[in-house]
Amino acid sequence: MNFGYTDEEERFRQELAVFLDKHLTEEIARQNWEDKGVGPEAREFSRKLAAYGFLGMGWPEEYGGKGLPPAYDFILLDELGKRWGAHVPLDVGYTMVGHTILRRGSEAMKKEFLPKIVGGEIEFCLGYTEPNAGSDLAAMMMRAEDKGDHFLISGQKTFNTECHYADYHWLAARTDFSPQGTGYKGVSLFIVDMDAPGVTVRPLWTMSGERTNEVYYDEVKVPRERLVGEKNKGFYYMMEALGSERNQVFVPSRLRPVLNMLLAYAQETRYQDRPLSKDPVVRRQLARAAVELEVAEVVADHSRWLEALELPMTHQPEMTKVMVSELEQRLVNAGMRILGPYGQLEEGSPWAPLGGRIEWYYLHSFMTTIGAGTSEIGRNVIAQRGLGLPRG
Amino acid sequence: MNFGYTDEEERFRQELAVFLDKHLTEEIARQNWEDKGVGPEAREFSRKLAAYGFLGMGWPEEYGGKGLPPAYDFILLDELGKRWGAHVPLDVGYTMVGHTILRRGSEAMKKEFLPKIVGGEIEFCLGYTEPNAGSDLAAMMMRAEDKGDHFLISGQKTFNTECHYADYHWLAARTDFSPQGTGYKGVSLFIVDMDAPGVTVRPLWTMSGERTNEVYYDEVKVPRERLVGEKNKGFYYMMEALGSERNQVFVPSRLRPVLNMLLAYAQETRYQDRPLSKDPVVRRQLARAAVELEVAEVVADHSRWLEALELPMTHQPEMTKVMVSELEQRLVNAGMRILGPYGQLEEGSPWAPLGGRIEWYYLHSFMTTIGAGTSEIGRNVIAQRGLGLPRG
Amino acid sequence: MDFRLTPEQQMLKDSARDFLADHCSSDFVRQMEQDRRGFTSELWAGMAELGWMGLLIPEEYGGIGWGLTELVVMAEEMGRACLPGPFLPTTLGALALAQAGNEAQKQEILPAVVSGEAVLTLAYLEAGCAVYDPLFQAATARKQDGAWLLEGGKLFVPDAEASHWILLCARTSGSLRDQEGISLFLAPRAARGLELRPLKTIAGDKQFEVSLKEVALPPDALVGEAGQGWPLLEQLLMTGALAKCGEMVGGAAKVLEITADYAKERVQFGSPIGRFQAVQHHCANMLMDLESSRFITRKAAWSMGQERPNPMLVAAAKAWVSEAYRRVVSLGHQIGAATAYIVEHDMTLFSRRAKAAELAFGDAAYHYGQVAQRLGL
Amino acid sequence: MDFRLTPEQQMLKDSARDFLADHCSSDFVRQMEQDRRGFTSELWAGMAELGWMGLLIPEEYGGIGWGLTELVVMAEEMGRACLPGPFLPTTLGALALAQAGNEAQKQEILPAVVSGEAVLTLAYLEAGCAVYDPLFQAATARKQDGAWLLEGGKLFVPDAEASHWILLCARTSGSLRDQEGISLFLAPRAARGLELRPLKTIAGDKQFEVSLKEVALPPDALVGEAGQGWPLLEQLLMTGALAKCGEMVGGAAKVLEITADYAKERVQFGSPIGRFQAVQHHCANMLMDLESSRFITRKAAWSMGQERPNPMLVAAAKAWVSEAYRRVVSLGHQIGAATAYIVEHDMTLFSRRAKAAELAFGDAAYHYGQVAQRLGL
Repeated sequence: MNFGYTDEEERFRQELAVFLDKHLTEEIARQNWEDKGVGPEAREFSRKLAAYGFLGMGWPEEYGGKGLPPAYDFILLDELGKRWGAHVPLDVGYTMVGHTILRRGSEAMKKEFLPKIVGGEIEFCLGYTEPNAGSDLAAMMMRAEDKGDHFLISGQKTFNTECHYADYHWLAARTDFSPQGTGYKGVSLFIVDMDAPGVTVRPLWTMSGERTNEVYYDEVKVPRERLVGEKNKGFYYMMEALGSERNQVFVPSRLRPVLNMLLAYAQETRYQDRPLSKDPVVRRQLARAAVELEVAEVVADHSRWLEALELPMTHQPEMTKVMVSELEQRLVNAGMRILGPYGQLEEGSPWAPLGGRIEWYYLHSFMTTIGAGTSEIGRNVIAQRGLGLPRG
Repeated sequence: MNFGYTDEEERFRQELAVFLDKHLTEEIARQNWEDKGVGPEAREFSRKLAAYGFLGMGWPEEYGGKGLPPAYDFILLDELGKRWGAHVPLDVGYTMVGHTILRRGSEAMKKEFLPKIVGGEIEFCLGYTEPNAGSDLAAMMMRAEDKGDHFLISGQKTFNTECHYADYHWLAARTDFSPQGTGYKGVSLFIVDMDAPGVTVRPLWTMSGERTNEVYYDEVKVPRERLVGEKNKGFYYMMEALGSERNQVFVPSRLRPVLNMLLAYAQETRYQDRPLSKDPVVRRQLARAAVELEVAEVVADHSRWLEALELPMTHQPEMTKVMVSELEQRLVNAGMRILGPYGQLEEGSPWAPLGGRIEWYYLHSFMTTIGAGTSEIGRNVIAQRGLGLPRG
Repeated sequence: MDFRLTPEQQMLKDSARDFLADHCSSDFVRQMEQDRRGFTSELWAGMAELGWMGLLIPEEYGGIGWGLTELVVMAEEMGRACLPGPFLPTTLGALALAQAGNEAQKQEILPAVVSGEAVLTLAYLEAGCAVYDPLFQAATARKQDGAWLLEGGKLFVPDAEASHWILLCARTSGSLRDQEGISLFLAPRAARGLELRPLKTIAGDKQFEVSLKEVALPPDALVGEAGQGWPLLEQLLMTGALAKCGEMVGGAAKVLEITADYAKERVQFGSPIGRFQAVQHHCANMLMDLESSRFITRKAAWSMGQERPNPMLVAAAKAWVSEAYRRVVSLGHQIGAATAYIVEHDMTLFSRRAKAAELAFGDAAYHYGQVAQRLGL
Repeated sequence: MDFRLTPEQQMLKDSARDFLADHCSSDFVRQMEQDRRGFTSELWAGMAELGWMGLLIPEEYGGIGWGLTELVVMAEEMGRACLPGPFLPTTLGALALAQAGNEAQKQEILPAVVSGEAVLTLAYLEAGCAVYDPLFQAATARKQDGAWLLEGGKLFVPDAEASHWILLCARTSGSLRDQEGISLFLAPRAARGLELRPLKTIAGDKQFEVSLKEVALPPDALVGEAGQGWPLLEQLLMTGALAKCGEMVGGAAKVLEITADYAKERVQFGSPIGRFQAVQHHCANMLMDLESSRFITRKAAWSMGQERPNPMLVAAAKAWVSEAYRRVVSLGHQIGAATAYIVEHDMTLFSRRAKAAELAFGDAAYHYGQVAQRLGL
């Protein structure tokens, strides 16, 4: 049993820390953190991350990586998270899509995309959710007709979050319209240029100010080479990638700066001649949050470790997802309680405490137990895969 | 809008309070409170309650009651509850069965049973649950064969709680064995003498020391006159009675003495030179419990008021049930937290605080969200009846 | 015991619902968040026409002279519609004058409130205090040359800019957090030395910081007796807390309607999601929170009108409803999922206001503290 | 990072499970609750034969000299089987001697512990203290005529009657709750003036009140230096807390097994109840609590063996696992319903022990306090 890092890993972490403290500005962090849209600064930062050798540690050398264990990529995510960097700047490609290309893409596809992903140069956006296919993704209706050398795609996606700045759409669409092709069968995955004729992106703004999108396809021609893997196997690829995606996206360390901010606030803010940190109720709230964060970290570590060793993952990434997302809500609620009436003040307001970040996080936190799958579906998965309870 | 009591009701309450302070000893209260079994003292107390005119206020005069509104019976339950009296001593007859006899029984049955119920002389026990019919009561298998002037009944009941001291079993059994008689159809209700030949009662002891029972029927002959209402309508009668039963059994005032005990403990117990009641965490816990109790009381009052005015009750009694039972768990958990290491000491142990009652209540509280229907089924009912959500 | 509204209360409620359906759509509410003043003169005039601002004002000054029960019933409708604007601050200001103002103040201002001409607000919290604590009164008022000179600042003052008069709390004696020595003053918004700075808030409501630099007020600006303002302030804050509870109940009712409708309509996995047990249980929890909130709020309001009022019920209601409403909006978002998280969706109006209402007139922490105190702890 | 047990640890765990399956059935556990001593010599001898009591004892005194990681792995098995008897008190007593005892104490007692001849316990809590607080040491020890005279009382002392030796905490200087001045003494259970009174507890375990009336101990009864016992006591309590966490993890694992099996078998409404979403969600919550408890416990134990140990993890583990296990047994009862609430059902063994374990070595409240302190609050 060993819950620590190797000396090499620790060295990597320290070098990375020095780099990030210098180059990861608040502006860049916030472009990711608030999903406001990655701008030129973050793209620049992304290329620098790669140039300094901090990207691609866990990727095969032939596609621009270093062929090391995945632990390094997790360290990268942790260190970014501790500094308000929600993830690597171009994260859909790096933490999600890229792995499926590596597993399932043709050699040509790998050669075309992986080096740019590993080099922090291109970004993807996920094209899964549709108006009538949310929790029930297998109900998707987007049509991709096989025309031989290309597919002709029409339909609508929604809540596709990075599409206004991504270079490519990682699109799931139905390619089998026969009675056998219903549900999770008959779905294929495509890589679509975001500027392909017929693709329209319309903004949707969330309560906490993030932008997400509706994406419309009107007879979009997608070359056959952009079909990922085999036709009609797309849903399997999506599911196969899910565990790893959870591991990479639900990173407990992202909550460290929130906790630290609140700890400092409680120590520095006085009421009735003593710091709030001496109020037993405040102490209890912060201690509980700290404990939950420790717990979430070791739970996430376990799931990542399974992934790194290519051991079977069943319910573990889902457990990480549910726990981290719900912890975020509890932590932010504790924060709002500690801030009292000041909690309602937004960034930019006189008297807004902690730069209004807790207020923003509060609004944001309604989404954490919904996005990328609800806690309800998550618990079904945990019970069914983790304990063998019968499917409903 | 009026949340108070009339002058007459208040006068009744005060007279009752004087009576109870004098006659409701701890011994009697505990026979009910802990379901240890009603003994001669409680039966004596029951008769006295009737003799002094505190029983039967809400019952028709022709059957020994006073023909007043049901509010008086609720006041009786509240005042008993405040004094650790879980309910009237012979409560299954008085608060549950009696009302169905009044609604559905034959005139002969009413004349035979109601005056004795109202007079606090006889007790019933419920015979619903079977080993394979718990939450799913309609799955019951107990067979009652119609032999013309009598029914011949065989089968097994379980968790029938008052059967070791009740005079009569209020038995639900299947009387239609045809394909049409499955589920909730084809069930009838009977009144069975507990000493009828062929009835065997075996004890089951619970974790908190209450006794409940398995009851076996081996070709028990039950006269046709003891069939309640119409044959095969029993399940409807059971359901029809459910709201009122919830109103009478889930009485928030029973938690008042628990809260008061904890308030006194926190005020009298010192740590680091100040009473526990000055610890902000303890204050919060107790204040929250007090608030929840106020809330539960007004929720229960609403449901009782609907019953009293014979307005339609849909989800309200279920809401009372779920809220009161879960409040009990939270209150007792708060109590255990306040008692710290002393909470584990049982009645009779050196150093057991508050007579060990919190420890007992803690063990007991595991049952409150199960007994008489689980919180899970309860929430289904609330969502379906209260909001019209579709049945699962 | 009778849980029903009286016919008069029911009529009041029905007419409020009708009026707000016509004049306070959710688009209007969204628009008003962007508006500097936060409400329109048309809306305000319409409310005045229906007599709303006179609800608690005695008949002799043109009001209806009703009580807290009616206030919370009305507030439910306002919360349901997310009504913007200074109804509650004005009502509290008017209540202060009606209770403790001198005859001239009453004569001048109360009829103007009823007619919709005068907008009032109440300024009592301060920036120096890290938690909600109305006893924390550091702003001072001292007599000089026959006038009152006020110095200090106030925070979280609703609708200050739209107000014609501000009821200012200031200390005329005693130390910080003493009940003794708190006084209320009626100041024209345009008084010299009184400056406003707008705050940006989660609910998009119009709250302000008010700074007081040698604000000179005439002797008769004092409302009630000098130094004896605490009982009045306490009563105003209980009234405010009850009204907020009412608003939250109305909001919760609407959120549950939106949510239950969605659960019945939204199909996933071949079935309305309202058939899934997890969704049913969420909805059941919402219904329990809603109805319990409504009952405890109404009971607390009713109690305050009785011979022997029970102020603990007010604290209990504010503590309970503040937390219950937060749970309701959380579950509403959970069931409404991504769709309900988009700014155009009405859920986002309610969930942001739920936080504001939770904090107004004391959050749950404050009111649990009040309950503990009243329990003798 | 490696979450796997080493082959040695796995072997230890497997053999413990086998042994306990054979020698510690739930019927036996129920029987031992009624037994005055609470365990049998046969069981104890069997455990000694497997070397359990020597787990933390250095090899030079006959032990295995393993660490906390192995202790928590073993404790999981013990918790799973609800193993009664003085394993943990004996282990902690032996650890105290191994760490701070003089050579004679070690030589005399440690090998006897390993062989199963000596049973030890630790007495440190006191009746005068309303909450769990190991700093509260009012019992005194003073030197008189070359001997130590102990006076006072101890509470919640496990297995005192079955013990041959009791490690007594007493104050040799300083004031109540000072770290300075706490000393540990090794007293024979039969010492004159040392009296026991059994407590009745929720778990049916064997806890005692120990009263000390002029208990005279020889000078070399002191364990470690006079007045410097706190760091040792703190270490023992962290070890105890970790072992309890391990027990709770094992108990939770068994409770979840029982519950999931039941959910798969029990049919209501024509379907195994494990198909209902509410039951699935309860089970998912149990699994999350179980696995998170296991990981944080093992990590905390591992950390304490590292060059730079992180004691906050121990407090975090005890706080988390204490509450998580309570949630697990509550859900176990909720799903097991009436059937699981009958004394013959094994659930009742676990739910009663969950409370005892939650309270042992500090409840969640205490450990949250520890965490807050270590966070610098």
